[in-house]
Amino acid sequence: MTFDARTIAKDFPILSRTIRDGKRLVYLDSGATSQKPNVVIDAESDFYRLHNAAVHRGAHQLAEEATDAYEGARSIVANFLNADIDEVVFTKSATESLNLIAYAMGNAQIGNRFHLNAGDSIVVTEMEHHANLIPWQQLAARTGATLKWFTVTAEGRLDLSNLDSLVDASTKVVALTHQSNVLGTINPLEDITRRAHEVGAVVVLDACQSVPHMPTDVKALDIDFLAFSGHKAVGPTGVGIFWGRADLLAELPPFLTGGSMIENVTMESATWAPAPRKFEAGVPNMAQAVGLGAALTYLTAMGMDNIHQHEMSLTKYLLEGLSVITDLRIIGPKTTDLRGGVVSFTLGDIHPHDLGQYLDSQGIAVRTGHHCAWPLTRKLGVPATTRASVYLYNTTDDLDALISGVQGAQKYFGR
Amino acid sequence: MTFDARTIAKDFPILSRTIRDGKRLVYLDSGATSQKPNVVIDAESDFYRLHNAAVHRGAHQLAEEATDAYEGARSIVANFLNADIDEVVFTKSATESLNLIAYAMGNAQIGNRFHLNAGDSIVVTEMEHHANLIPWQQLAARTGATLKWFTVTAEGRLDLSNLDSLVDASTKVVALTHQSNVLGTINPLEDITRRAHEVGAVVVLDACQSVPHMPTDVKALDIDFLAFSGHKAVGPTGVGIFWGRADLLAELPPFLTGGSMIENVTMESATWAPAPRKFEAGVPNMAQAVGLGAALTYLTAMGMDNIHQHEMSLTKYLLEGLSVITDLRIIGPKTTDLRGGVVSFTLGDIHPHDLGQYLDSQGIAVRTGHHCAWPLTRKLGVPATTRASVYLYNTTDDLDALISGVQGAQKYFGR
Amino acid sequence: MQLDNLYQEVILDHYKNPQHKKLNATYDAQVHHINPSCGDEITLNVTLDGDLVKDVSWDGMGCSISQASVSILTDLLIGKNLDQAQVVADSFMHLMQSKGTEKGDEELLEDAVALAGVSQYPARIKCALLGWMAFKDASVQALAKQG
Amino acid sequence: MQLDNLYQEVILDHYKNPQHKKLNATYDAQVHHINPSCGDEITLNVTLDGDLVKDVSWDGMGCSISQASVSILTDLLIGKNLDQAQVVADSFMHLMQSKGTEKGDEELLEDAVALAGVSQYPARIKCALLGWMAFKDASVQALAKQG
Ligand SMILES: Cc1ncc(COP(=O)(O)O)c(C=O)c1O
Ligand SMILES: Cc1ncc(COP(=O)(O)O)c(C=O)c1O
Repeated sequence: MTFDARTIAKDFPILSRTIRDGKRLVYLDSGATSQKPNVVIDAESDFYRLHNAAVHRGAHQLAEEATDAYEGARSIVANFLNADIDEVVFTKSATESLNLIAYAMGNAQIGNRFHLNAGDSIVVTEMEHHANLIPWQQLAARTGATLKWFTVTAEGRLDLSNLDSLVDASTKVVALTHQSNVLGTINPLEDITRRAHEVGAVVVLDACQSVPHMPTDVKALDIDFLAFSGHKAVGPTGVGIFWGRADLLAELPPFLTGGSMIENVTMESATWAPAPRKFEAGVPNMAQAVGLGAALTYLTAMGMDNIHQHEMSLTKYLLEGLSVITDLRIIGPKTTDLRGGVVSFTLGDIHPHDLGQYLDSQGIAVRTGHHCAWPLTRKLGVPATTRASVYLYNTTDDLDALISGVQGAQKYFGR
Repeated sequence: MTFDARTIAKDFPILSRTIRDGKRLVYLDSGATSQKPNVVIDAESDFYRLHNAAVHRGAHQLAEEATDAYEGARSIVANFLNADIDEVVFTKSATESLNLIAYAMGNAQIGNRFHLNAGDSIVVTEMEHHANLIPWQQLAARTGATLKWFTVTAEGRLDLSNLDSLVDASTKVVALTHQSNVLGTINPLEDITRRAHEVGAVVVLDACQSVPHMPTDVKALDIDFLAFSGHKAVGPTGVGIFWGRADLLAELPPFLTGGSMIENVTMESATWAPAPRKFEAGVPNMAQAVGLGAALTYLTAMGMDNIHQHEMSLTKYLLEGLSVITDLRIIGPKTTDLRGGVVSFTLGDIHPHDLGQYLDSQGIAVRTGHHCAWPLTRKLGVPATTRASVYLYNTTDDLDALISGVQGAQKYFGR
Repeated sequence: MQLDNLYQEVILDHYKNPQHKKLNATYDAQVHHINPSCGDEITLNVTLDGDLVKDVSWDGMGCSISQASVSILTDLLIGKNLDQAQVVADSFMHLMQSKGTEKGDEELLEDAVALAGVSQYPARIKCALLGWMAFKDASVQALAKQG
Repeated sequence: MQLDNLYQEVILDHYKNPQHKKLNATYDAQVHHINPSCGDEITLNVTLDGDLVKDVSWDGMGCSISQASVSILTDLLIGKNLDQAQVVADSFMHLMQSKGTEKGDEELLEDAVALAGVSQYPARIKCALLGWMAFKDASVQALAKQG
């Protein structure tokens, strides 16, 4: 099969709707959330129409079918990540996944390898999304551990020059993003995972912006935990993934407690089921898990390598197209070297909010602001940027629209 | 409009499918999860097909529409509960809602009214679902507070005789279910809320089994917090509600942290947006919230009073029908006085699991086991029961099928 | 085009030539407000003379709507007493919530009626209100200081 | 009807007349296992003589499948040595996972082939395995005690 974004776009019903007085929708905000193909929408609906029942809890046929569908989705996710099936936990979002690991570590008692106290440190980076920063701030505050971070260079790369001093014997966890949702920067992980494991720390990867866009192999990455959101990977809203190495999940205390995650319960106390059940309290987001399964199956059919290549060529096209616009400044790497299809920029004195509004009037959807990475945008001296982000359904037509939209905005606000 | 369950059942596509070699589906497991009407399934699909975008985050038209849909759903929920709009928090489930309040209290610092320590107590009941028991066990363990509970009488009622001694000056929170998911018992709240407020405690109501089945007015109930799950109220999976009184939500620390719930963020620390945003970190379960809005709109159109009356008459019919079966023992109140449409029973020596399996072979879906209320079933000496639960789409035909199914099982296993 | 309702000439003028955008060294109250969703920030100083708004000065960064709105505010409110200022602020708030159905009282709101178009863009209303919220906060603080 | 595959006569017989369902007062190892999803519980005692399974006794409550399965287990495994018991247990496990495609080796599994139908009911497999898991656990413990 040859990869054709124009054909692919037809699978996504929203892409044929119009915006503001009949303009074609040019959707360049997949970094915030992706659109959904019919197969995903139908997978959710079909679950409700045909198989809906509480999983793991009933002896009746619907419950069996629902359980099959739900566990089938888990095995799709496991295959997609090259993980073992029992290592895959369904959450509501990457945000929950990251809170899960931070809170679960906070629940670890003395003697548990995840237990933290005053002498310990947690290492993050200056380019984290709030979802991979604040949970660690809070964990540090609760346990007395120290929060440290890698800084970001003016080019938008991690400064790893102090890797060996920053990640030291006190480090219990290194949590970082695989790809920055502001800069597009892809972080090289090898040195970091090597150093982290050398000192006995675990590596938590925020893969929100990478899993949807490139092949992911958790074993090859040599990481310990990973989080991503379904809604950014052509999947439904309301579902995310928390993955962890089996031996670590066995030792990690639970986070949410309640039904279905227990082994035994008395009025006084409870014991836990093995992973992944230990981490899935309550009737789960079954239809959304099934929808995510359909999403990853769809992405696999399109080919994650193809998707990545397609996005790389779009990114190159966009970087080149934007580079000729006066007063336009790319925030982040200027080449496609170790970067993904998220492109942030500023445009002279035109505030991103105004630029975004003008683009919207042309049917072009981008995101403006600090992109939930406020410490980063502040550090770079650009409290707000305009961000275009591409996905498998985008074409150079979309980018041409953006480029001329930006030029149109310069005229419009230059009057 | 007259209330006609047969007509209503046509709105639920799954109810016209067949089970095990062409048997009509008799769904009597709504206590575990309810089925979904077309309007709910379509509301979710339409969101994806037409309006999907990250809420609160974009200046473009889709983001505006998504925000309108999401906030519109919030106002539907608020109206449904007679709550103020900013008091309604979307979670993934009741389980998350109950963990939210327990963890948030655990996050409260000294000086905050929710702060707990060794001298304090938490009061629950022996009839709680694990979701409203284990989070409090864990909070007690984390803070040193003492967990206490109301016991349950042989008739399946709360023993409130020691109300004034159990709920005393040390009590910080009283958490209990509105309706037992095992017994059907509806707990009278007036004395409990009065006493709790007298001693300065807050009342957390697990309304999973009541909100879907009867009119709910949080102001009239005089409670402080409430939790329920969308999936039990003809809504989508993956969405729940946490409601709290505005003044209390203002003081309650956040639970999940990340994007969109902040006021300001630096590398070192963060401050919080006002409620409900403070409690909704990350891109929310937008399509599911919209689906829940459609569900509550549907229930409102059917009439919560009608639904309640319909279920009461079904329950009466069922209790009477079951009462003539030899060896059948109802676990819970034997009349419709202060009880809902959840009916648990045992059947001589036939184990619930076997009975459930036989009923399944007849197309009848019930639940068997401890129903995630293990301390209760143990206390009552019935480690497992068979549970039938009714909803607006059930008819006396369904109950006739159950009753003759139970008799059939007696024959089958009596051979 | 509909966008012109939002970006009226007056607004772009104020954006390019913001009024009183230089913090006065002396003031009765200083506040710092933030728009958490887009990162816009404003620092605003208020000086009262009894119940007279003697001076408002500010600094900050933000979109044309937020910057123009505070610039217009300074022109409008300096020299009014607090009661009058409240009437103006209420009227402006009302206009912002009108979802495009109102044009605004030009007598009262003067240049601020140019912001009427904002009410059709829900995501932008908080931009337009940033300075007004800051003024409200600062004037309450300044008044409290008088005792 | 399909249900008859699940509830074969042999199973109901064992349910009504469970074998060795009375905990022997002496044992090398005692374990208590639970099925957390339905609340079934079993206590199981194992006595070894070298590597010979000398005695297995149990008590517990549960559905006909779980009770019959452990009852059948006692008949099957008492008197076998641990290696043989392992072969039987592996074969039984394999049968349970066969999704209805296999009938089971009657030579080896004897009455336990009556449980073949369970493999078509995924929710019931853990019922059938409860006693077998308990036996595995207990025999490992008993063996460890021999040093
Ligand atoms: C009384 C009660 N509380 C809490 C829950 C937990 O709800 P969920 O599993 O949807 O989070 C349930 C249902 O499972 C319930 O019946
Ligand atoms: C890098 C990164 N991390 C975390 C998140 C949080 O994901 P969600 O809001 O879906 O939980 C996002 C997206 O918002 C992101 O881009």
